[in-house]
Amino acid sequence: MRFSVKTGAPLLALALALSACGTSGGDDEEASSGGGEAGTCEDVAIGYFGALTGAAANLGINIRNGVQLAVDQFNEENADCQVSLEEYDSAGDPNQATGLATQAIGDDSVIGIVGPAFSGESDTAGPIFAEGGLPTISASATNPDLSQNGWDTFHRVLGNDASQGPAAATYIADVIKSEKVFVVDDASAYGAGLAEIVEESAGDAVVGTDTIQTGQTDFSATVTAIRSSGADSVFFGGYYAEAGLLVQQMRAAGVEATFVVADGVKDPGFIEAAGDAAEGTIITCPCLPPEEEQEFYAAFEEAFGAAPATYSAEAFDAANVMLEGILEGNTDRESLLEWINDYSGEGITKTITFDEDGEPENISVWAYKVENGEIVADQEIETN
Amino acid sequence: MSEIPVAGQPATGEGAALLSVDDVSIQFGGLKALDHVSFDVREGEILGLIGPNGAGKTTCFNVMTGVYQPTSGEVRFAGSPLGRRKRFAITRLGIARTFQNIRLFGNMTALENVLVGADAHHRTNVIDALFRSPRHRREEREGEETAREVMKFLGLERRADELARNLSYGEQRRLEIARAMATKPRLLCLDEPAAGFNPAEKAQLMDLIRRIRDRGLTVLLIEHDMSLVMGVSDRVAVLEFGRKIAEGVPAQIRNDPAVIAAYLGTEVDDLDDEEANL
Amino acid sequence: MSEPHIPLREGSTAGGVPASTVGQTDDMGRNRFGWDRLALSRRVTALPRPAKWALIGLFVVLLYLLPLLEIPILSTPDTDFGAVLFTVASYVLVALGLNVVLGYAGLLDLGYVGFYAVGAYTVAVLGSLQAQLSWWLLIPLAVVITTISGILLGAPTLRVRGDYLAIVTLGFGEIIRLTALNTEWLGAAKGITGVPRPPSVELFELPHLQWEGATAVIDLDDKTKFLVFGVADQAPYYWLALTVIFIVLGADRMLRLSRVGRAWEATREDEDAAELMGVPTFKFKLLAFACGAFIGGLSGALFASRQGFINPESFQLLLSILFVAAVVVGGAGNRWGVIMGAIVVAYLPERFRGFEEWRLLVFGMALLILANFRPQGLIPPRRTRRAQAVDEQLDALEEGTDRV
Amino acid sequence: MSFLFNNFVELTVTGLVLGAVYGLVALGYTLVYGVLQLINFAHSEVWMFGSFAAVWVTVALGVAPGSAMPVVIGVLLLALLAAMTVSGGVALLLERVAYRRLIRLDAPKLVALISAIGASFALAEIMGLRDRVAGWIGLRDTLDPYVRSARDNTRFQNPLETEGLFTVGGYTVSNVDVIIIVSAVLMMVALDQFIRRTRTGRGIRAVAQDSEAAALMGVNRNRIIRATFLVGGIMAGAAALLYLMRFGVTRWNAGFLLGVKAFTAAVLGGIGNVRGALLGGFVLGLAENYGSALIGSEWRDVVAFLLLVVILLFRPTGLLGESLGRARA
Repeated sequence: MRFSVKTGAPLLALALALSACGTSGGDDEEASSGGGEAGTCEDVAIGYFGALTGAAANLGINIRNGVQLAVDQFNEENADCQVSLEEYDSAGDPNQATGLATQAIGDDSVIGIVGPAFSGESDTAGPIFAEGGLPTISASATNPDLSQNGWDTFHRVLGNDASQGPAAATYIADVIKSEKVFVVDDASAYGAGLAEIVEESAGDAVVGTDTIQTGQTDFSATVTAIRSSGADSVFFGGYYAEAGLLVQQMRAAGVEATFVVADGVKDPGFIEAAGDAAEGTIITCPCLPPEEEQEFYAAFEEAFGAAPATYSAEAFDAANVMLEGILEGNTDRESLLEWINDYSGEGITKTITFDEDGEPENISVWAYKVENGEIVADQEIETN
Repeated sequence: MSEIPVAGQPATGEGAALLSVDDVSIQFGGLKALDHVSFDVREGEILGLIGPNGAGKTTCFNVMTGVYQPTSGEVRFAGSPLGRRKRFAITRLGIARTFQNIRLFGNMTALENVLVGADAHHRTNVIDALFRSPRHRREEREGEETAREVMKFLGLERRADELARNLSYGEQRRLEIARAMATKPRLLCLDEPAAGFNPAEKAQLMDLIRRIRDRGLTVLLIEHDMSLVMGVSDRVAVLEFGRKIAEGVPAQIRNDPAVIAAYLGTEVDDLDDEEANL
Repeated sequence: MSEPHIPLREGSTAGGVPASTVGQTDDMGRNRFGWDRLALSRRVTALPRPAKWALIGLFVVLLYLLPLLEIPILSTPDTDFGAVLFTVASYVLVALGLNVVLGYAGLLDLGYVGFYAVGAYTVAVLGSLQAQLSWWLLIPLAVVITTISGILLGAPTLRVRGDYLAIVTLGFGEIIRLTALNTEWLGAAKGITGVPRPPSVELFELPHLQWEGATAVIDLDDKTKFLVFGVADQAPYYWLALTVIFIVLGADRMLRLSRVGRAWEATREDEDAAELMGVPTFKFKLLAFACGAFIGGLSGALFASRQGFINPESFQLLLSILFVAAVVVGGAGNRWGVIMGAIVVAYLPERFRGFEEWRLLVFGMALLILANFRPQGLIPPRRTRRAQAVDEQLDALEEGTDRV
Repeated sequence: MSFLFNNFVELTVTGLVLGAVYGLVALGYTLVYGVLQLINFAHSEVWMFGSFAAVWVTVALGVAPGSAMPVVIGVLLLALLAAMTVSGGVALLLERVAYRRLIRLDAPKLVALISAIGASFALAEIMGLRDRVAGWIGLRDTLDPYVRSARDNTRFQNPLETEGLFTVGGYTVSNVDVIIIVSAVLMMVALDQFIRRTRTGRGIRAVAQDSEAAALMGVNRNRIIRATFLVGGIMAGAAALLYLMRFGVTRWNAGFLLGVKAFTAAVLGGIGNVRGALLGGFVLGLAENYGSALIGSEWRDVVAFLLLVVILLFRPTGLLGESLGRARA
């Protein structure tokens, strides 16, 4: 943003500055440089839909940053096709999502949405996007039911709980060779759904279950239950904040069981919260450990001053699917939707193609391990 | 107030007992606040209840109005025991009271305060109010008539739309009486109505109490101020340390050695006035 | 008088009045009476009846047209205006209900969201998850069940006195949410989808306005179907909620000016004295709770049928606190005040989405500032204003200076 | 049921540890309520700021676990001092910004509650936006270790390593368990003595009994109110460090739930009652643990709140009754 503005135009400058703050895109520059030549790319935006404020803000910001990075890289490479990013901050609240989704379908320049981030807001926003024909790709909503609502605009780039849950159970049984599994969940739609599937898949090996609440910090009763069950592995369905606290309290109480968690915990915040207690934790994730990751990692770190966190890479992939489509000239919703439905390409997390429900077709679930304070790839989990 | 018959002149003698306190004791922890107290309030009389501070006068009031349950003994009103009746039910039976420290509904207007009293016998419920039923309209009309009449009687008619807490001290005292009278009681209990009054106001109050009695109400009066009690009461009962130590017409009480001993020569009146003026 | 903007003007001048009248009068009573029916209010009252009704009618029509007019300053630039209007309307409804409990009867209920939740869950559970009842049946059912739950919760809770009530109601609000969260039969964390929407009757289409600077153009591409309760168009839901608000306002007025309203107020002012004046205070407190629950449940039921989906996340403790804030910020005890408060709490954060992350910080500070510099509420009850005027007069006399 | 009995000692000790933290935070609620009859809703943020102060001290000193004992003790004492100072300071700020004007105006209690709620939102958000604030004043990079991941959990690197001390009923009681429970009791006793014996303490009691009479007797009410906030804040600061020693992380919005629980504990014990606060904390902590053990952790808050309702129905002024606060007629 330039501040060497001639006198006489301060008001205009202020207005520009304000709107630039609002959308954080290259929209204005393009407009002021008298676009027009860009032709097909004029006035095209993709949206990020999810929490940026409120209790779930950190997960949302991870995703937004992934999208932001993709858009910035795209705009840098394609000077004649500038795409702007619209943010729809739902605070993860299904109620706010309704108005924002309605707003999004009313804005003709927005032709694709990365999101909604969570399953709950997807439930209210999904039908609205379907009605407006606005294609969406979620980088994080894993509730299996979402793809079964008949919303033809719905897609996601990560495996749902139904694919990840059995993989986690397989790993626990075949690799850890655990005979006694204790299953804990955080009563969230994501965590409880996942835990239920793991519980079913693990069958008789389950020696106990408990449910905690998100936001809770004292898990002493749960830790006591784990210990007295004699479990040699603990599966936790939930997000990294509670996972960090739980594993730390387990270790402090002398519980040595292997801690197994899913993609909601694949975040530096987990290690930050758990410290040394995180060592040896197994994290399953329906995402490949790709070679490109290094490049993505570096670019992300440079742009946002922090390592990519949960779902950042998925968001980057989701945005790139749309951006490629825009570059190919699909600058309205209908053609972009078609583009996404037919898409096939290499993302940094997986090879991306969608089945007719909008689910990713190639789901490979990998196990990661925390070693020396880093989350590193362990092995691919065979699922059948 | 046409429903309340204007009774004949004072029954200094043998009226029927309207309220009987029968061998009532009440105990708080180790403290006996009332110890086997018995007395009657007779229909149509003004009974003064006096005693030094902490003698149990207000406790006695609280037992009569259902605030406390007696540990033993019972209170009968118009022949039937109060038992474990709720406070509002006792008010509906016909006992109303004022408070030693004024307890008006400060943020309601004077008229509304009195209307709350008049509502004691009303039956309007949510449905009536929502649909403005005939019952609602009848009770509103009747309540307002009662309230305005009582306020006029107490000289408050011009203050009807003031907030209670904006009235002067004397007006607030009278408004408390108006509110109590609007419940159409047979027995009106006044808890130190003269507290904080100067002699001229006290004289007016004495006159007022007599006029209330003349409307057919029985009055039970708790007072510190001996001259006022002696001047207005038909009979007087004296409490000390939770026990009744004397009962009789003012002249008897004035010469009762136990009463004199209780007050032990202190010039109660003067002392009271000073306290009140603080 | 049923125009919200009238008392607003009246309230907004309240600060300056006492000072200007202190010197003029020795009859405070009459003066206060005069002050009470101020300027615009008096002028409107003085208008001939037909003119008054026409004015009120015009205002009501304007309220209904809001989502179509999309007036630039009012409209929310970053989210759908119709949806915001619905949210505001449901907050207004909730605030009116809580005002009965908190403003009239003086009971601090920090768990009011519980009733909202019961209303919403009744519609969702019986309309989608466990049964598929008709919407026409669901709404009365939701209201009845919420009212009953209000009585069931109130019966033990209201025996607890004063401030203890706050924490106990807060507890019950949380118990309701946690029960929904942990009970499979109620949808647990996943929530409930496919909540029935109100039945639609398509009568005609209404175009929206589009604004180019200060000029409005009728936008024929953007039309609302009257009266279709669809997925994307939020205006019909707003109209439904607004209509319910008008009905509730009428009922509120009827109750307020009756034995019931007086009994509530007397209980709020001095519970013991009220009881001794023949008010069965427990019964009336319970009644206030039931009335509050009724309105809260109705609001929750509308919310669920607009949303189509509910989950326990929508009924956080924080929401109860926002509801209380709406009532107090607006002026507890004054129905126009609490409406203003609800608008502040629900509308401002949506209108000023541009603040992004700073939004909640600004909101917190706004609450702090409002509470400190407008402690009587945006539109305090008329009686509070009057009493305050007297207090200020007295202060001014004592200090020998006029305080504004 | 057998699970509860088999692990009774463990559930009891961990419940008491949690209860000690609740109790110390509850003291702040109880003191302010006793003196002003106001629910100091923002007290949870006083605690939260203290917890960050303690974290920042350890970050600044960068002491690794397993250092020599004198170093460990020194660091912990410094962290304690920082937490108490910051919490006390925030409490005073709160009194100044959210309460003083309203107290002077004798505004309705509800308004003070809203004022406190607003202050609570603002304080929590400031902490959640601390990276932005740092950027704003141009110190984002300098302050990075203190402000990064502002919306996320922040870990407290406890210089004291957890060690088992002795084993009872199958549970090894750790040094941290003992430190927390003993310090909480000591702090409570010290506060109790302070209120009984010192001039300020007598002033607090006098104002709590009858504010106007106290003023007539020459007690400076405003000074006493400030002292009350300060003392409550200091206790919250101590609670913050103890909390971190046990749970290891804090967060911008961690205060809210803890505050609700602590307030529940204060009411449970009898609000306005200093001893009641700690007792209420212990009872609540135990109830949560036993309840979780009996019917599952998802119901722990339900158990806690039901216990509160039941106790208030049978003892309307809490377990020990109101003592600081006046008995209202």
